[in-house]
Amino acid sequence: MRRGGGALILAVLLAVLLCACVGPVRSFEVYEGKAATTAESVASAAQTARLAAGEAADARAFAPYLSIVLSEVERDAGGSEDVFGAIQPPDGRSAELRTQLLALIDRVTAVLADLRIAARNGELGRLEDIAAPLGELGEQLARFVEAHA
Amino acid sequence: MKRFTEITLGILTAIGGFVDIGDLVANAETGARFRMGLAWAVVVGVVGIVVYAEMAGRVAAVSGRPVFDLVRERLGARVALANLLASFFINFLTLAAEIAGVALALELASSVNYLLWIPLVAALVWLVLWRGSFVPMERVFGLLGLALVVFGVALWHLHPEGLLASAMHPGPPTNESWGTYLFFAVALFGATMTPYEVFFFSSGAVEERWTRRDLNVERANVLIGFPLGGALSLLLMGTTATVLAPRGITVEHLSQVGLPVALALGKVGLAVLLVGIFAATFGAALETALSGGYTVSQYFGWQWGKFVRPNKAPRFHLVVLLATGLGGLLMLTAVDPIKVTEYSIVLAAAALPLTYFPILIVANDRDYLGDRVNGRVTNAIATVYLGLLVVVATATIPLMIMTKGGA
Amino acid sequence: MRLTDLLDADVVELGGGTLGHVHDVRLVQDGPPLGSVGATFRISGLIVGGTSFGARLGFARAAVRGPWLLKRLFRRLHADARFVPWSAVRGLTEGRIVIEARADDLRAPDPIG
Amino acid sequence: MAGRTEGLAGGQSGGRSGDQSGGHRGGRTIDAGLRLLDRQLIDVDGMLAGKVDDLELTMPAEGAPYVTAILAGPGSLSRRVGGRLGAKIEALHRRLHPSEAPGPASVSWGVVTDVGSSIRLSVGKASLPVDTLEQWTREHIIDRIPGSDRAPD
Repeated sequence: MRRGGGALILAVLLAVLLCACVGPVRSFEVYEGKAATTAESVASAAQTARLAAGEAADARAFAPYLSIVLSEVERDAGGSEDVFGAIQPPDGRSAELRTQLLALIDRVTAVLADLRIAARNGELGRLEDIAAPLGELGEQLARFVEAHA
Repeated sequence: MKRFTEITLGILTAIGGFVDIGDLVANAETGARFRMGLAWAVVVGVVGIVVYAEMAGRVAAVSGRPVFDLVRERLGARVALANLLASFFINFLTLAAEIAGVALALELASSVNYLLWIPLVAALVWLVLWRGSFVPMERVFGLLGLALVVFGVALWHLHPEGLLASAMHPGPPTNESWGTYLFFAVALFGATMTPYEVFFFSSGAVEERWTRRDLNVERANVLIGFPLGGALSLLLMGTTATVLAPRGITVEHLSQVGLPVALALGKVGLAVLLVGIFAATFGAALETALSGGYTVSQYFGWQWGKFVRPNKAPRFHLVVLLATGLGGLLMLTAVDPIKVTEYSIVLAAAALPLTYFPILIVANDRDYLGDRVNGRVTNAIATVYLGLLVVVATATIPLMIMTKGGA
Repeated sequence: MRLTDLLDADVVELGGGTLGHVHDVRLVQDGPPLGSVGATFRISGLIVGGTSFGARLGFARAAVRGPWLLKRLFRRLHADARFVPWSAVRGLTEGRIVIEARADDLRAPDPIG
Repeated sequence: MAGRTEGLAGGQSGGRSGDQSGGHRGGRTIDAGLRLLDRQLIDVDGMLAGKVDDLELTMPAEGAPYVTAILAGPGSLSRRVGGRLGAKIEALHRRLHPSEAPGPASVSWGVVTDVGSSIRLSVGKASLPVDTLEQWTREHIIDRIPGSDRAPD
C-alpha cells in the first residue's frame, strides 16, 4: 500500500459526499428530482408518526419511547424542509413547485410538532386524534412524489 | 445448559458483528426499502464468515496463534502495519458508535438525551474490560443479546405475506436503481464479514484456553453462533419489510427499529427489544474495544488478554483504555453514530482480503496445524470467497461514490 | 550483519547480469553452538527471484499444501526463483549482492517445510 | 511465580509435527523469512515477549554467517517498516531509550529452546531488553489504576 493512498481516498470520499449535498441546481428537472426526494422523506416521517400514534392509542408502546420517536421525525421533516428550502429554484416553474411543496410540508411539520408536545406531556391518548390529518397529508405527498419522480 | 454456555463466544461474536448499532439500522433500512430482496447477501456473508471464523478458531486452538499474529507472520511487518492502521481505525470508529448505540438504547427507555448517557456508558465498558473476566462477560452479553429473538416472535405475530417471494426474486424494486441495490448488497456482505469478528473470535479462543481437544466446541460455536446472528438480522429485516415498507417509511434512526415490534407485541415486546439492543450494542462495544487491544498487541508481540491480570498486559490495557475513552469523546461531538458505522463498514471492506488471506494460508500450513489443516471442500469454498472479497474490496468505494452512499 | 541487509537486496552476477531480489535466506542448523541449545542456524544460501509480489506468503513451502488454485498461481508467479549457495557470494554492499554463478547453472530451491 | 500459571497453556505449542525430525540434532533446514521473521516470542513463563523483527548474523573468519541473536522492538521494527513511518518509529525509539545511540534490543540465540509456530525462550522476559517499554507502562500508568494486580472477577 502506497503511503498517503488512504488519506487521498478519504479526501475524495469527503469531497464527493459534501458535493452531493450542496451542489447548485441549474435545471427544472434536477430541481424537480430534489423536490420529489424531499417529499418522499417527509412522507416517511409522517407515516412513522402515524404508526407511532396508532401504537400509542392501543397502549402498545411506552411514553419515553414514543416521545423520542416523535421528536426524531419532527427533526427529520424540519431538516428536509430546510435543505430543500435553501436551494435556489432555477426558473419560474421551479418556484411554483417550491411554493406548492413547502406549503404541504408546513402542514405536516405543524402536526408533528403538536404530536411531539403532546407526547412529552404524556398525553398519549390524544396522539391518534392529533395525527389524523397525517393520513390525508401523506397521500398528498405520495401523489406529489408520483407526479414529479 | 452446560453445552449451551460453551457456545457463547460464537454467539457474542456474531451478535456483536451482525446486530450491532450500525447493522440494526442498516438491516432495518434494507428491509424497508428492498423488502427481503437482499436477504441473499446476508446468507452469502454468513457462509463466508462461518468458513473463515472456523479456520481462524482452529488455528488459534491448535497453535495458540490468533488472527493478527497470522497477518503479521504472512504479510510481513510493512503490509501488516498498513492493515493494522486500517483495522484499528475502523475498529475505533465502530467502538465509538457502539458506545453511542448503548446510549441511544438507554435514551429510548428513559427519554434522557443519549449524549448524557455516553460518559457513563464509556466508563462502564471500560470497567467491565478492566475488572471482568472473559467467560462471564461473554455469557452475560451473549445470552442477553438473544433477547433479539423478539424479532422472530414479532414477525410470527404479524402474519407476513410475500416475504419469501420477495427473497426469491432478487433485484431492485422499481423506485431503486441497480447501483443502490448493489451498494446495499456489498455493504451487507461486508458487514457480516467485518474483520473484528475474527480478531475477537480467535483471540477469544486463546482467552478460553482452547486446545486441539476443543475443536468440536470451536466448530459448534461457529456453526451455531454465526447462523444465529445472521438469522436475527434477517428476522429484523422481515419485520421492517412487513410493517415499514408498505407505509413508505425509510429507516434513519434506531427508534424506528422498535415500531414493528411494538405493533406486534406491545410494551412487553418493546421492553424485551430494548434489553436485546442494549446487550447487543454493549457486547459489540466490548468486542470492538478488545479487538483494538488484540490487534495492536498481536502486531507488536505484546502480552495481551484477559487471561492475565491487568498489570501483566499493561500496553494492551492502555490501548483498550485509550480507545474507549477517546471513542466516548468522539461521540460527545454528536456525530451521527449510525453514519459512522455505515461508513466504517464500507472502509473496512477495502481491507478485508488483507485479513482473510493470511488465515487461509495458515489454515493450510502443517507447521501450525499438523493433520488439522483444511480439507478440499473448505479450501474450495474459501478460495471462492477470497475472490469475492477481492471483488467487494475493489467495488465498494466506487459504488459508494456512484450512489452517493446509497441515498 | 542483519537479516534485513540481505532480504530484498539486488542480486547481480560478476559479469553484471541481474538475477532479481533476495526473497528469503535459507538456514541450516549446523552452525557453531551457542549457549545450551546446541548448533546455531547458518546461512546455506539465498532464494533469489524476479517477482517479489507474494514471495513471502509461504506458498513455496512444502508444509503449505493448498489451496490448489492459489498454490498453482503463486508457484507459477515464482517459477523463476533460484537457489544461490552462500559459497557463490562474492561481494556484499548495501542493497546489492554480487555472486559468482551463472543464472543457467542455478537450480530452483528445494521445497522445504 | 504467578506468571507461570497465568501464561499460555503449554499444549498450545502443538501442531509442529513432521519438521521436528531434523530437530536439534543438526541439519534442520528452514527459510529465515518464512519461519523466523515476524514470529511471536514466548518466554519461559508462557508470557508474550515481542516479535522477531530482525535477526543478527555473525560473520565468522571462515564459512557462512550464522544467527547469533533475535532483534526485537522499535529499534529493529523501524527498518522493516521502512519509509517515513519507519523513520518515525526509529526516532521514537531513540527518544525513549536512555542511551545516546541505542541499537535495537537483542535476545541471544542461546536462549532459544524451540522454533515452531512461535519462538520459545529459556528465560523470563523481565531479564530481556525487549521488556523496558512494557515495564514503563506498568509502573507509570497501569499500576496507578486500582485493581491492576487483581485477577479478573
